[in-house]
Amino acid sequence: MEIGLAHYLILSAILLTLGVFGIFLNRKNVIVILMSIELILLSVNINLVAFSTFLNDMVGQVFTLFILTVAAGEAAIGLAILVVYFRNRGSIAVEDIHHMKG
Amino acid sequence: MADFNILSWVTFLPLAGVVLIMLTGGKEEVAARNARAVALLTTLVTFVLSLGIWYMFDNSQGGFQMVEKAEWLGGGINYHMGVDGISMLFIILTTFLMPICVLASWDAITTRVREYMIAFLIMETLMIGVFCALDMVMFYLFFEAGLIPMFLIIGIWGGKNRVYASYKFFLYTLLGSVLMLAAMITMYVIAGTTDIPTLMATNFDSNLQLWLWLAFFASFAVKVPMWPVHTWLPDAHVQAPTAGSVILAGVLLKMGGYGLLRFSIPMFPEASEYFTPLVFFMSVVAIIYTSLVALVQKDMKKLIAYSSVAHMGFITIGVFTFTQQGLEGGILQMISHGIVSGALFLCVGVVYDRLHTREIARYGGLVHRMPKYALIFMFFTMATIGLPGTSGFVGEFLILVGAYQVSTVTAFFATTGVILGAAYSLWLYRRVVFGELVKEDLKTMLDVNKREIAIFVPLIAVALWIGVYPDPFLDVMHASVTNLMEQHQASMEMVKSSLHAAK
Amino acid sequence: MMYVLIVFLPLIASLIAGLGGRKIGDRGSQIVTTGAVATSAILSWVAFFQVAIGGNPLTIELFTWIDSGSFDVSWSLRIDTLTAVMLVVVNTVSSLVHLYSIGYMSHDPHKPRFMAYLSLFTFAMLMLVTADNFLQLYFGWEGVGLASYLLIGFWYKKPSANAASMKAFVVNRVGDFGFALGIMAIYLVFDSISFDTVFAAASSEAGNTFNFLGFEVDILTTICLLLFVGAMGKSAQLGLHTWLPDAMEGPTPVSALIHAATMVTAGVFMVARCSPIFEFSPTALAVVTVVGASTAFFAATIGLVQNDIKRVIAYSTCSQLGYMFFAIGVGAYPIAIFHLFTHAFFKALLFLGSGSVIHAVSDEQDMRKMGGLWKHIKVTYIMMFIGTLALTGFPFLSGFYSKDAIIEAAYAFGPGVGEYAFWCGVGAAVMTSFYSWRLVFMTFHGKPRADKEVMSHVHESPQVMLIPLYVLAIGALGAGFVFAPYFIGEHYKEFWGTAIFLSETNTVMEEFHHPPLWVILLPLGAMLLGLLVSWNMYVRRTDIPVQLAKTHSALYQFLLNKWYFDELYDYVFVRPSKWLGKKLWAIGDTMIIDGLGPNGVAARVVDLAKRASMLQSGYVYHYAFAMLIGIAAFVSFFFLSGGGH
Amino acid sequence: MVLPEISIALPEIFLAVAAMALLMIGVFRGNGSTGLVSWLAVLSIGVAAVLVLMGSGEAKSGLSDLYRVDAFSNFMKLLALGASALAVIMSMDFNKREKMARFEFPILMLIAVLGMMVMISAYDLMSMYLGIELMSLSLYVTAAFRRDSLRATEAGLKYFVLGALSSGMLLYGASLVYGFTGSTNFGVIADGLSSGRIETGLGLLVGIVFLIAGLAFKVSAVPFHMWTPDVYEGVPTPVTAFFAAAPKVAGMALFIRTFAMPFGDVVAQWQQIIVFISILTMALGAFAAINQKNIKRLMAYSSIGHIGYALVGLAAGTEEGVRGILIYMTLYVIMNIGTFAIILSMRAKEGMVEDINELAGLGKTKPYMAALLAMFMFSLAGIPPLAGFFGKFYVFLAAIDAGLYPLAIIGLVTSAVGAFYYLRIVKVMYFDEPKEGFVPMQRSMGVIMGVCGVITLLFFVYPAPLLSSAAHAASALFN
Amino acid sequence: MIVATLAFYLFAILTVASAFMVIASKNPVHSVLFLILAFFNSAALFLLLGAEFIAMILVVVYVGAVAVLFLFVVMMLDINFSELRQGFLNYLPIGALVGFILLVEILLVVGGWHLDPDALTVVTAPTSELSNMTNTEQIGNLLYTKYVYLFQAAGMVLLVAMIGAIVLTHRQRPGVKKQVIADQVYRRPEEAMAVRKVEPGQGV
Repeated sequence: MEIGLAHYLILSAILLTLGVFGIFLNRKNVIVILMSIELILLSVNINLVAFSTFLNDMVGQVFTLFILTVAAGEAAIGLAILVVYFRNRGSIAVEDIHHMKG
Repeated sequence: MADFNILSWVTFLPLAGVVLIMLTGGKEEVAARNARAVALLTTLVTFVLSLGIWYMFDNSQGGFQMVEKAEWLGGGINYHMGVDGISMLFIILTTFLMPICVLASWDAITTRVREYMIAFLIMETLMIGVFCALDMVMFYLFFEAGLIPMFLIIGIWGGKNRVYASYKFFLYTLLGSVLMLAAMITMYVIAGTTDIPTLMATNFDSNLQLWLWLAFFASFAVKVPMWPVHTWLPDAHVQAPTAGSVILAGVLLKMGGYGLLRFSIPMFPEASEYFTPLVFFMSVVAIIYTSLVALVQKDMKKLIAYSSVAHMGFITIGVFTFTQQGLEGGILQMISHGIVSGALFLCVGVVYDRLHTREIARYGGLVHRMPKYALIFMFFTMATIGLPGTSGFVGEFLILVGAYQVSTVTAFFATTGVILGAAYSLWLYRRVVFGELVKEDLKTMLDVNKREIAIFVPLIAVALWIGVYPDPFLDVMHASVTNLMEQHQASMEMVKSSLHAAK
Repeated sequence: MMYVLIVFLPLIASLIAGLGGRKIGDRGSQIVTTGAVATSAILSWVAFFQVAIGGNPLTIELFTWIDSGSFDVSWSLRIDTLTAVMLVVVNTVSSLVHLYSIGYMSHDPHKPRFMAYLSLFTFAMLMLVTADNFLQLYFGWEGVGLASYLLIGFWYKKPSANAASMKAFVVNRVGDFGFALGIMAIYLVFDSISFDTVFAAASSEAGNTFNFLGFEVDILTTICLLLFVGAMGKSAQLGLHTWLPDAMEGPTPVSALIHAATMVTAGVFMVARCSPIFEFSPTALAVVTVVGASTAFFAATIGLVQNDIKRVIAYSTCSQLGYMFFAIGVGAYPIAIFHLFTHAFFKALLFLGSGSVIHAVSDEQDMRKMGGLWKHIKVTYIMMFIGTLALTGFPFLSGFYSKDAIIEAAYAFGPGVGEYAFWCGVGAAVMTSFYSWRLVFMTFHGKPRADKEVMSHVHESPQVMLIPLYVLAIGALGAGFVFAPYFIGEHYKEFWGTAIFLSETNTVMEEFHHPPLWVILLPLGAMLLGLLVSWNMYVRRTDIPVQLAKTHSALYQFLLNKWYFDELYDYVFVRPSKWLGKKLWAIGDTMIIDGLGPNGVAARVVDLAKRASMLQSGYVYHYAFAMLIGIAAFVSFFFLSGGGH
Repeated sequence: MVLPEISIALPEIFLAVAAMALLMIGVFRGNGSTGLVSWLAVLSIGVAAVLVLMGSGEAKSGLSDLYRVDAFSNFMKLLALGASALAVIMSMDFNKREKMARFEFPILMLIAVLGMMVMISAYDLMSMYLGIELMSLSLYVTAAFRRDSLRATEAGLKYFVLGALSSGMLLYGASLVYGFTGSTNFGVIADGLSSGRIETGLGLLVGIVFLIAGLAFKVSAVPFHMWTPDVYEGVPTPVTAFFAAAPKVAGMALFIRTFAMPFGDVVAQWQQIIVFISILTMALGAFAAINQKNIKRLMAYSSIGHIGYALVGLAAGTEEGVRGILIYMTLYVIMNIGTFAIILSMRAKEGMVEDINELAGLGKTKPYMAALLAMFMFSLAGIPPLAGFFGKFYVFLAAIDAGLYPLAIIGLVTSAVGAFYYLRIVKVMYFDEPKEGFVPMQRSMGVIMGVCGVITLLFFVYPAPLLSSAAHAASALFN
Repeated sequence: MIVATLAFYLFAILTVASAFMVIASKNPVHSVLFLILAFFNSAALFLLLGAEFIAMILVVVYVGAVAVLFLFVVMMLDINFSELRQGFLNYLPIGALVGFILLVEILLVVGGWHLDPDALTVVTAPTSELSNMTNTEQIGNLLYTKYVYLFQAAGMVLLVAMIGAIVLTHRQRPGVKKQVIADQVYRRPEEAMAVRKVEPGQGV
C-alpha cells in the first residue's frame, strides 16, 4: 500500500485533535497545555512538510522552519509568563486560574 | 438678504449662547445668573430672528424655500436646509417656546444652572435643525441628537424616579429610530441620495414601501407617541423638570408628527394608504384608552401627559386622512398642542415650585389664594378641552372634519375623546383649584408673580390668536399641503392605472 | 355697527370687569356690565323692530375664521327675524338679571367676577344666535357652555356646585358630540357649513343616502338626528337632562338667565334655525316630537314631588322645553319660538321671584321649611303669582297663547306622534298646574315652617331686585297678547320671512287655528284640575301628601329620585369609565405594555446579560472549548450546507 | 534585488532598527532612561508615520511578493501608528507612578507596532504569520509586564495560552490553504481562485474556517473573544488602552486583506460565517457588558461589540463595506483612546480605581472630564451627531447595499441594547451623588482626551478628509 | 516500498501514542518525555518525506532546546504532583463529542485531497531533483534570498522572546553580589589602594 499524502494529513489531524483535547480537557497544569500547543504546531508542521513534498514545493518547508523558530520563542515567553504567575500564585493548576471572570 | 442663510443662522445661533455660557465663569451664583441671562437673551434673539423666516416666507409657494445647500458627507449626502409650509411653523413654535422655558426655569433650577442652560440651548439647535433639514441624514442627526440633552435634562434635574424615566425615554426612542435608520439607508442605497425633495419624487417599489413605512413608523409612533408605545411619555413627563416637560410636549412629540408628514406620506404614498386603517385604529384606541387612563390619574403631570397622548391621537388621524382639512388641522393642532400642553405643564410647574408635589390630592382650593393662577389654568384647561375660540378647537375640528370625509367610524370614536377630554381636564381642575382651602401648607401659597405672568401672557395670546383668527397660520400651510395632497393623489392614480394595466 | 355693538358690548364689559375688576371695584364692574348689556338690550329692541317687524334681514361678515380648502368659515353676524327675537330675549332677560344680581349678590365677595361671567355668557349667547354658519353656532354653543360651567361653579367652595358645574359641562359635551358629528356630516354632504349654502341645497339631498358608521342611511335624517342630539344636550331633553336640576347649585340669577330663559332654549333655536333641513326629514321630526313630548311629561312627573324650590322650577323648565320641541316636531316652529319667547319672561320671573324668596329666608331653598311667607314679602308673592298664572296657561296671559297653541298644533298634526304629543302635553299641563301651585302654596301659604330666627329676618328684597321682576311681570302678562299675531297669528309669514322654512306639505300653522272645541278647553281644564288638586292637598288638607307618599312609597321614591337617572348613569357610564380607566392603567399600561414592553424587555436583557457574563467563567479550558465549538460549528456548517464547488 | 526592493518596507526597517537602538540605550543607561526611551519610541513611531506618508500611494508588492503597500495599508498603518504613539504617551506617567517603569516596555510596544505593520502589509501567509507572532509575543509580555501582580500575570497567562492556541489554529488553516491551493501567496491564490484553476473545495473552506478562527481571535470576535474581558481587566490600564486600539486595527486590516484579496472571489462561501460571527459579536458585546462593574471590563465588552459592527462591513464583502470598516475603526480608535485617557485619570487618593461607581458625581467634581466621557459614551453608543454614529452609518450602509437586511437590523437593535450600558456610565456621572473627587489629572492626558473629544464631537462638521481617504484606501483592495 | 510503508505506520503510531501520553500522563515530567518521543518520531516521518533539514532541526531545536526548557521549568516550579486534581473525565463526553466531530470532518476533508495538476503550475519554489541539490541547500537557497526578510523578522521574534523572558523573570535580588565589569574597569588605583608611608617600627 502506497503511503500517500492523505496518510500524513490524517496523522496530522489526529495530532491536532489530541492537542486540542489536551488544552480543554486538561485540569492538571498549564505546562501540559503548553505542550499541547507544541503538539498542534507539530501537526501543522507535518501538514506543511507533507504538502511541500507532494506539491514539490519548498515553500512548505520554509514555512515549517519559521514555525519552528517562532514556536521556540513562543515557548520561551510562555514559560516565562508561567514562571511569574507561579511566583505570584504558587500554583499552576488550571483550575486555579480564574481570578477574573464574568 | 439673498445671501443671508437665515435657516442656518437660526439653527445654530443658540450654540453661540452655549459658547458664551461656557466662557462665563466665576462663582456659582454669579455664573448661574449670567447663564440665565445669556440663555434668555439668546433664545429671544433666536425667536426674533426666526420671525424673519416667517416674514420672508412666500405663502403661495408649495415647495421648499430659503434653501441652503453645501457639500457634506459626499455621495449624495449634503448639507441641505429649507422650509415649507409644513415645517416653518414648527420652527417658530420652537423658538417661541424656548424663551418661555428659560423663564420657567429661572427660579426652579438652582443646581448646575450653567449646564442646564447649555443643555437647553443645544436642544434648541437640534430641534430647529430637525425642522430645517432637507437631508435625511441631517434629519436623523438632529432627530437623534436631541435624545442626549433631553436624557440629561430628565436625569439630572428630574424628580425622584428620574433614572428610570430617562432610561425609558432614551431607549424607547432609540430603539424606534434605529429601525428608521435602517430604512433610511435602504432608501439611500436605492435612490443614491438622501436628499429629501429628491426622495419625495422617487417611486419606491410597493412592497418595499410597506417595509420602509413600517420602519419609519416605528420611530415616529414612539415619538408621537401612539398607543401602545406611549408608556415612556407619562414617566418622562412626570420626572422631567417643568421646562423639560414643556419642550417634550411642545416640540419633541411634534417631531414624530412632522416626520410622518415629511417622510411617510410623501415618500411612501401607497404604504401610507395601505396602513391608514391601522393608524386610525391605533389613534382611536389611543384617544379613548388614554383618556380613560387620564381620568384616574393621581399625579397632575401624568394626567396631562396621558392627555397629550390622546391629543396626539387626533393629530395622527388628521395627518392620515389625506384631506386638506385633516392635514392642516393636524399641523395646526400640533402647534396648538405645543402651546397649550406646554402651558399646562407650566401651570403644574407653578404650583410644584411652591409645594414640591404633583399629587393632585395634596391640592385643592387654590383659587382662594391664587385667583390669577386659577384664571390662567382655567384658560388652558378650556383650550385643551378644545373650546371654540381657543387654539385647541380649530385644529381638532379640522382634523375631525377631515377624518369624517374618510371614515365616519374613526371620526365618531375620535369625537368621543372630546367628551372624555372634558371629563378628565375638568376633574383635574376641580380637584386642584376648586373646593375649600383646608390644607395648611396651601394657605401660604403666593399667586403667580410677574415673571410667571410674563410666561403665560404670550402663550394665552397665541392660543387665542389661533383660536379666533388662525388664518395667518393656515395660509402658510395651504400651498404646501395642497402640494402634498396632489403628489399623494397623483401617485395613487398611478398605482391605480398600473393596476389596471396589469389586469 | 349697531349689530356689532349689540354682540360685542357684553364681551368688552366682561373683559373689563373680569380682568380689571380689582381696579374699577365692585360698583364699577357692576355699572360697566349692566350698562353694556342694557345698551345691547335697547339696541336689540331697535333691531327687533327693524329686522323682524320691518322685515329686512341682513348678514354682516366680520373676518375670516377658518379657511382650509373648501372648509371656509367666517365670523359673521346674521340678523333675521329668528335672531332678532332671540336677541331681544337674551339681551332683555340678561340686562334684567344683571340688574337683579347687583342686589342679589350684594353680600358676595366676588362681584366683579360674577358680573364678568354673566356678560361673557351674554356675549356667547349672542354669538350663538347671530351665527350664519354652523361653526360659529358651535362656538356660541360651547361658549355658553363655558359660561354656564363657570356660573354654576361660581361658589367654588361648595363641592356640590363644583360637581354640578362639571356635570353640566360633560353632559353638554355629550350633546356637542352629536352636534359636531352633525356639522361634519353637513360639510361632507354640502361641502360647506354656511347656513345659506346648506339650506339652499338641502332639498336636493332629500331621500339620498350615505354611509355612516358602516350603515347606509338617509342623509338628512342622519344630519338632523345628530344635530338634535346636540339640541337635547343643551336643552336638557330626556336622557341628557340630568345636568339641569343640578345646575341650580349656581346663584339664582344664573338659573333665571341661563337655565330658564336663554341658554337652554338654544337647542330649540338651533332646530328652528335648521328648519330647512328638518323639514325634509319626517323621521327626524317624529323623533323630535316623541323626545319632546316625553320630556314634557317626564319632567313634569318629577316636578310633582320635588321640595327644593329651584328644582321644581328647573323641572318645569325642562318640561316646557319639551313642549317647545314637540311643537317643532309637529312642524310648528313659530309656535315653538313663541313659547320660547313667552317662557323666557315668566320663567325668568319665577326664578328671580324664587331668588327673592330665598334671599328673604336666609338662603333656604327647601320648601318644607317655608310657608306663610306672603304676608312678609307681598311684592314677591304677587310677582310669583303672576308668573305661575302665566306658566300654567291662565287665559290671556302669555303662557296661555303659546302653550295652548302647542297643544293644539300637536292635535292638528294628527294621529301617531301628534296624538302622543297631544296627550303628553295635556298630562304635563295638569301636572304643571299642580306643581306650580304647590310651589306657591307651600311657600307662601299655610303656617310658617321655618324657625323663628329665620322668620324674624324675613324681609322684602331691595328695589334693585324688584324692578326686574316688574319688567318681567309685564312681559309675562302681556307678551302673549301683544306678539301672538306676529309670531303665530295671521302675519306669521311676513313676520318670519325666510328665517323659518316650512315645507309645502306642512299645514300645521294653518290648521292649529281651527281645533275642535274640546281641544281648546282641555288645557284649560287641565290647568284648573291641577290647581284644584294642589289647593286641596296643600292648603285644605295638608296631611294628604304625606299619606300619599306613604301608600305609594315606591312611586314616590321613584319620582323623588328623578326616575333614578343619575344613579343609572353613574352605574352605566361613570363607574365603568373609572373602572376601565383604572384597569387600563394598571393592567393595560403597567402590566401588559410596560410589562411585555420596556420593563419586560429590560428584565430579559438583564437576564441575558447575566447569562452572557456567566459564560465568561474565567477558566481557560472553557474559553478554549468555546473556540473549538466555534470552529466545529463553522466546519459543520460547510458540511451541512454542502459548501464548496 | 538591492535597495529599490527595500524601500517599500522602509518604515518597518526603520522601526526595527530603532527598536534595537533604543534597546541598547536602555541597556546602557538602565531603567532611569525609561522616560527618554519612551519619548524616543514615540519619536520613532512618528518618523515611521512620516515614512509611511512619504511612500508613493500607488499599490505595489515587493520583498519577493511577500509584502504589499497600497493606500489601504498606508491608512491602516497610520492609524495603528497613531494609536500606538498615544498609548505609549499614556503609559509613561502611569508606569512611573505604579512603579513599573522599565525601559523594555516602550521597546516591546515598538516591536509590537512593527508586528502590526508587517500584518497590515502582509501579502503571504508566512509574512502574515510572522507579523502576527511578532505582535502577539510582544503583547503577551506587555500583558504580564507587571509581573508582581497576580491579576496581570493571570491575564498574561490566559492571553498567552489562548493566543498560542489561536495561532495554532491559524497555522493549521494556513497549512490547509497552502495544501489545497498550492501557494502561500495572496496574489497567486487570488488569481487561482478567480481564474477557476483552484476549485473551492471543502478542504479550502475548512482551511478558511481555521484562518478565520485565528484572525477572529486577534480582533476578539465571538466565539474567539473569551480572552478579551479577562485580559483587559487584568493588565495594567495603559496596556489595556493599547490592546483596545492598535492591535485591533492591525487584526482588522489583516482580516480585511485576507478576505478581500485571496478569498475575495469566494465571498459567497465565507460571507455567512462572517455574518454569523458578526451577529454573535454584536449581541454579546451588547448584552454581556450590562452587568459589568469594572470599567475596563466594560470597555472590553464594548470593544467586542464594536468589532462586531466593523465585521458587518466585512460581511458585506464589498468596497463600501471596507470603507465602512475603515471609517469605523478610525473613529473607534479615537473614541477608545479618549475613553482610556479618562480611565487612566481615574485616580483617587488611594490610587487607581476601576469601579464604575467611583465615577459617581463626576459631573460635579470634574465637569469637563465628565462631559468628555459622556460624549465618548454617547459616541460609542452611536448617537448622532457624535462621530460613532457615522461609523455605524457607513458600515450598515454597506450591509444594506449588499442585501444583508437581517444583519443590519439585528445590528441596529443590538446597538440600542448597547446604549443601555453606555448610559449607565453617564447616569453614574451625572445622576448620582458625588463621591470624593479624583486627584488632578496629568496634562498630557487632558490634551489627549481633549483632542479625541473634539474630534468625536466635531467630526460631523468636516468629515470629508476621513471619508475620502477611507474610500481611497478601500478602493485599493478592489481593483 | 513495503519498508517505507511499515516505517510510516510504525512512526505514525508511535507519534500518536506518545502524543496521547503527553496529555494523558499524570506526571508532567512524563509528559515532557513523551513529547520528546513524539518529536523524535515526527522527525523520522519528516525523513520519510524527504525533509532532512527540518527533521534535523526538529531534533536539535525542539528536543535539544524547547523540550529541555520545558523540563527545566517543570522541575524548577517544584509542583506537588499529588495535589494536582484530576478532572479529566467529568468534562469528557461533550468535549470528546465535539472534538470527535471536528476530527471526522477534517479527516473527510483531507482524505479527499488529490493532487491538482493545475496547482503544480503555480508552485513558487519547486523542489529540484535530489541529485542537483540537497534539501538543506535548497532551503538555504530560499531562506537567504527570497525569504531573507522573513528570516530577519523571525530574528526579531527571537529578540522579543529574549527581551520578554528577561523582563519577566529576571530579578535582581538585593544582597546578591554581582560582577560589574564596567565598575571593575573604571576602578582606579587611587580608589582601590592607598600608599601609606609606614613609619618603621610603628606598624600600620
